[in-house]
Amino acid sequence: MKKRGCGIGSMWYGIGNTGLPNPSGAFVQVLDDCTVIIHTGCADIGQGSTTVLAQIAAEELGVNFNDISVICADTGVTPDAGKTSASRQTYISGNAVRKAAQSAKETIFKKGAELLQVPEEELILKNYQLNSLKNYNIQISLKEIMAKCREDGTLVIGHGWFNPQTKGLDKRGQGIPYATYAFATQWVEVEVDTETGEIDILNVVAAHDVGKAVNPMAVEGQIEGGSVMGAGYALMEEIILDDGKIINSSFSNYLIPTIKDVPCVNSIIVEEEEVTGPFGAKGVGEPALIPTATAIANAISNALGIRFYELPITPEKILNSLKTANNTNKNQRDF
Amino acid sequence: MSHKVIGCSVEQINGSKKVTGKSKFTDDLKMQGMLIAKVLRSNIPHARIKKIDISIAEKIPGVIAVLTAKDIQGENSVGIIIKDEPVLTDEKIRRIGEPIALIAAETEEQADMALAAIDVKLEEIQGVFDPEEALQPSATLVHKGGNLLVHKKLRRGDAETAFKEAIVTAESNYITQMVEHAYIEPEAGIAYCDQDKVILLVSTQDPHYDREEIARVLGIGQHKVRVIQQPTGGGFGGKLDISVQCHVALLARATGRPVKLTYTRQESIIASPKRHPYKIYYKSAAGEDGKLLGVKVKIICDTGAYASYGPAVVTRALVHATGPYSIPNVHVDAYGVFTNNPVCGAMRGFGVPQMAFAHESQMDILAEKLNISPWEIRRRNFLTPGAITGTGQKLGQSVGILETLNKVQSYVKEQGWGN
Amino acid sequence: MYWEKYLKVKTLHEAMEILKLYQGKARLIAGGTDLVLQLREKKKRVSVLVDISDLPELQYIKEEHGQIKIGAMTTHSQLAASPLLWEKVIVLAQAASSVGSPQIRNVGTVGGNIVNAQPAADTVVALMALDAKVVVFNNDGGEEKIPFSELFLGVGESKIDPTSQLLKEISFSLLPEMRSSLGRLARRKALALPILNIGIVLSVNKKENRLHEARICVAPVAPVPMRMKEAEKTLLSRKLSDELLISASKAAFDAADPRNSKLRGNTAYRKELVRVMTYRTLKTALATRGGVGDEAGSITV
Amino acid sequence: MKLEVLQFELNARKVSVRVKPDATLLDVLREDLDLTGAKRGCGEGECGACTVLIDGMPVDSCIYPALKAAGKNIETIEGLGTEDNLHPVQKAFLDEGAVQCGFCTPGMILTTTALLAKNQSPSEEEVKVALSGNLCRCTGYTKIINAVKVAARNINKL
Repeated sequence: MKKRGCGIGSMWYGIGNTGLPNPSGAFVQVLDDCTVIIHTGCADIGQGSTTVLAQIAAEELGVNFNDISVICADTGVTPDAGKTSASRQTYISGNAVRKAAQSAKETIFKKGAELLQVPEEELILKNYQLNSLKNYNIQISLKEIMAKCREDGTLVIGHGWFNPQTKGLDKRGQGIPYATYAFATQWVEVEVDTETGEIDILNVVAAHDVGKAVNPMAVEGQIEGGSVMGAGYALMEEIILDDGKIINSSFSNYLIPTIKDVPCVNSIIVEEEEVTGPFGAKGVGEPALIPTATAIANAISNALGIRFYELPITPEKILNSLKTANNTNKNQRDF
Repeated sequence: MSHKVIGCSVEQINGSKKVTGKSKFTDDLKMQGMLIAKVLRSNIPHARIKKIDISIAEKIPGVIAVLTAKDIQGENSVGIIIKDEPVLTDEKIRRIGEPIALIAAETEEQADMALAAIDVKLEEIQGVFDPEEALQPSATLVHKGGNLLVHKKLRRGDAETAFKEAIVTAESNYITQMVEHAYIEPEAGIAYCDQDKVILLVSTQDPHYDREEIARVLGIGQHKVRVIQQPTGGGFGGKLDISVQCHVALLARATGRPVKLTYTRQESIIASPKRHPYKIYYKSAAGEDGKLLGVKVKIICDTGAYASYGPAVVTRALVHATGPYSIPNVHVDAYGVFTNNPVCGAMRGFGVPQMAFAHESQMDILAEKLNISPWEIRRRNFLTPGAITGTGQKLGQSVGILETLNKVQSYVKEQGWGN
Repeated sequence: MYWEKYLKVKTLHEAMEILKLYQGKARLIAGGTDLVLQLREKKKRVSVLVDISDLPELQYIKEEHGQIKIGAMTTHSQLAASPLLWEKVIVLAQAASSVGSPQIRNVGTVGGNIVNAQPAADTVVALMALDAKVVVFNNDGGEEKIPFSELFLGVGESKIDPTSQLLKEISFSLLPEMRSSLGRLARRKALALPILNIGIVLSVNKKENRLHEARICVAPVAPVPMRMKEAEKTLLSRKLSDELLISASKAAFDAADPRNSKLRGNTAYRKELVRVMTYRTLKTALATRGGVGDEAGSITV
Repeated sequence: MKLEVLQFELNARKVSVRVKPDATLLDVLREDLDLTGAKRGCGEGECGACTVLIDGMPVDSCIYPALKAAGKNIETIEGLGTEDNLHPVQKAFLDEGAVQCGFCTPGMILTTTALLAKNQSPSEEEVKVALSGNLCRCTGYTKIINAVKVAARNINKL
């Protein structure tokens, strides 16, 4: 017989290291032709941080995304940006890049103010143009400013770094471990075959509060990939040990989900902007995985009326639990 | 505020290189005169090394270098938080996969032959494989300082009283398994020397950390080490620890030639850190209104043979034990324990997925006892802007947990899914 | 060095001559999807590989006088795409579609799968239930026919010696009113070895609502794929009914003796699966059509 | 050890290369021909990162003896499109965000082109069956399925 059930999992996740400093640095150079180079130590491992950091710099400088080039993760030329871990790169390195861009902008504004004879605070930089907020006719192109800078020997180079505001935990675990938190709720529907113990995931809905999605497609990619890794965690993945020896040390017996094992994931992006984040952003890499396994476990319990306390929930465990539950029911009837 | 490019789904920078196969991952690179490296690893979990004889291996044609611990000029240790893991061991083996010797040879076949020719004499020691057993006073010691890596506490309010006042309680034990990251690109690195500098091309999640460790192990300044991350085929936390970095750097310095080390899939699974398996003892107390009054939690994390990210994983588990809920009384103990199992380190979520399994199961159990829906019990307890967390932190305004639940519920309803 | 020479031959004759010449040091290779790994892991040793996979005379699926004949070098993809098999021998088409991945199916052959003799090989389980025979050429020029029931000796061990013999053809008879199906369970939905494989072939007598013939093959519950003789006998003993299927499944359960495995599950669980899957596969088989002389009309169970 | 001459057609060009008799096709592509688009993810035909097309069919080149490929027609990712002129499948993977780390991507894309050559508008189930031999750990497959559908539509428009 096949039984269906639904389950929810909610989670919170602190962005960055726990109550420890974890700074990130960046350099931003604006070149004579108004293109931009970012130097960041941030290692992109596929999640798309390079793209996101370029977006942040482009937005801050008001230049086209395609005019940005990113040099990353080379200790010979890039500043330390800490680890690509703890879902911290958008929030922490994003802030560092934004600050570096702001610092480059200061030089531009200073030069612009000098050339236009207006105070810096009166200027805005938009579409490669510096304008006075008070009188829109007072303007100068970024290109001209760059040329003037070149003439008098000024380089437009900014640096920035960011370290989230935290407070280490005391002996009772009290403190401010993280500057900000990501949140999520996922819902999963499963179908369980009560005779073979097989579990089918039918639907997944995953809503994540990421602060601000700098790149929604990349955020969805994280949510989808994380959910599937979470599904593997719930149902099939397990390093099996025999006195410290891994007995499934190949891809033929350590099984991760294939395309046939999971449904398409429905992701929902929630944006509760974080004031300390770059343009309101927090993070999503790890949160994407955290609630999935528990939502699946809750869905299985909902389907069968039996709770599972051990991961992964394999077909064998399902059948054993059903058998135990049946025996218990029989005993109850006997009395 | 309207943005020009923030909030836009621009295509991935370098994406066109990836779809055309032009992206050069580390193993795709070749250099003039490059040697192939292999690592001799232990295949028993706990032993004392009596003798390592490399004399035959060294003589195999094509073998350019065979290195053991005594060839390390700097410090023979690495570790993200605690420097407790030898780069090459010559004293004690604490896990299967422990590196003992390095080979650099002209070809892979020659390197394999040299591996087989190294003679290691061992004295086996009884291993300990269960973290709770490892905490017993009679347990074999994995490290001199004892098997307890770390014990962290979280105390807020008075959990005992909360349980006395509770209308419903739930008490359960949860077990989670050890998990592999399974990035599709196995670990790989190339090192070469450029005058007095060592340069690394490597698949990594943090080149700056790699630089620090390589410099310490080689006994040179950090300014003499340059680490360049190559396109990296996934990491998920598994490429935070040192894998090939120090090994290829040592061999490049010893041979003066470029050296490449790429793990096989088996080696990757055997040698790389894993997700910590947990045992969680979880008690929750709620009032008639369905509001959580307190939780009492004990967490035991098996960190395996070395600390790696263990202390951080334990602390994260501690802080996140409550889940995204306002709970006035919190009492959590989290232990990280050494065993002779594979090393556990960082993996996507840092100990929080394990805790979520426990706290979210608890919420459903309480909901059932209180006869309210799983949606409702969460709604009644969620953290809100300005709420105080278990660590006493006052949250800011960006707390979207309720919104995520509401959005999910309406989506499910719109689709007509579920029961 | 995993092997020293790799020879692709143009004719069957050439292949046999090479085997003769090397006297046990050469062996045949088909798709090589298993063999290459076994040689690399040094589970098998050989100096010369003789590749026969591209010989057109070993690639065919045809029906002749109520018999299906399959060339040994037919790939799993070719079997899985055969309209003839889907029409008449569903169990084999299903089995071929279940092997490994598309990449493996495009290269791996039915003959290779047989010689390699892995206990849960999908097509082998189906062919056992089809009571197939193989035609084998010996390097002395002789030819022999071996029934599947005698073919397997142990895990990875078949009667066919690829250093001196060439598996040419697999054949089996179509039964009147043939019904067949493959039951398969694995730890994930693709790219996974089965925890349990059941091949079922039935011949029904609609008029009397009973079975003329019943064959059930189950793997891996023993070192070689196992025919469930008691269960088959049970099925023939009475008119078809749900109770009969249940009794037969129980008989298969009793006969199965899988070992405890940390990867495939413990004995009790795997035995239980034999019961459930035998019953289910019987049901799905009865709902199919196939074989020869199949007429409209349903079987009531 | 004696090297053997291997001849085949590679990305529409005749190629002749001297190979070790026990080399795999993946070894030859990566080591001898410097085509590194096919990746070694597991070395045992389990992950599909080494997928190339042989006579139009996806094959795991890591367990395919090189000399077996004699006389055959091999296509690798390098033969598909260039960065300036992407093949519709490559473009769809990029546009739809179906690429994260990119390590499985060449294999995924080749398997997809083989599918679309046979089946111009595959159902979701057919896409899943076709790609079931290519593991991806980053994307969760959702965007890959979208990309295949988009590529199919775009190819049909050509």
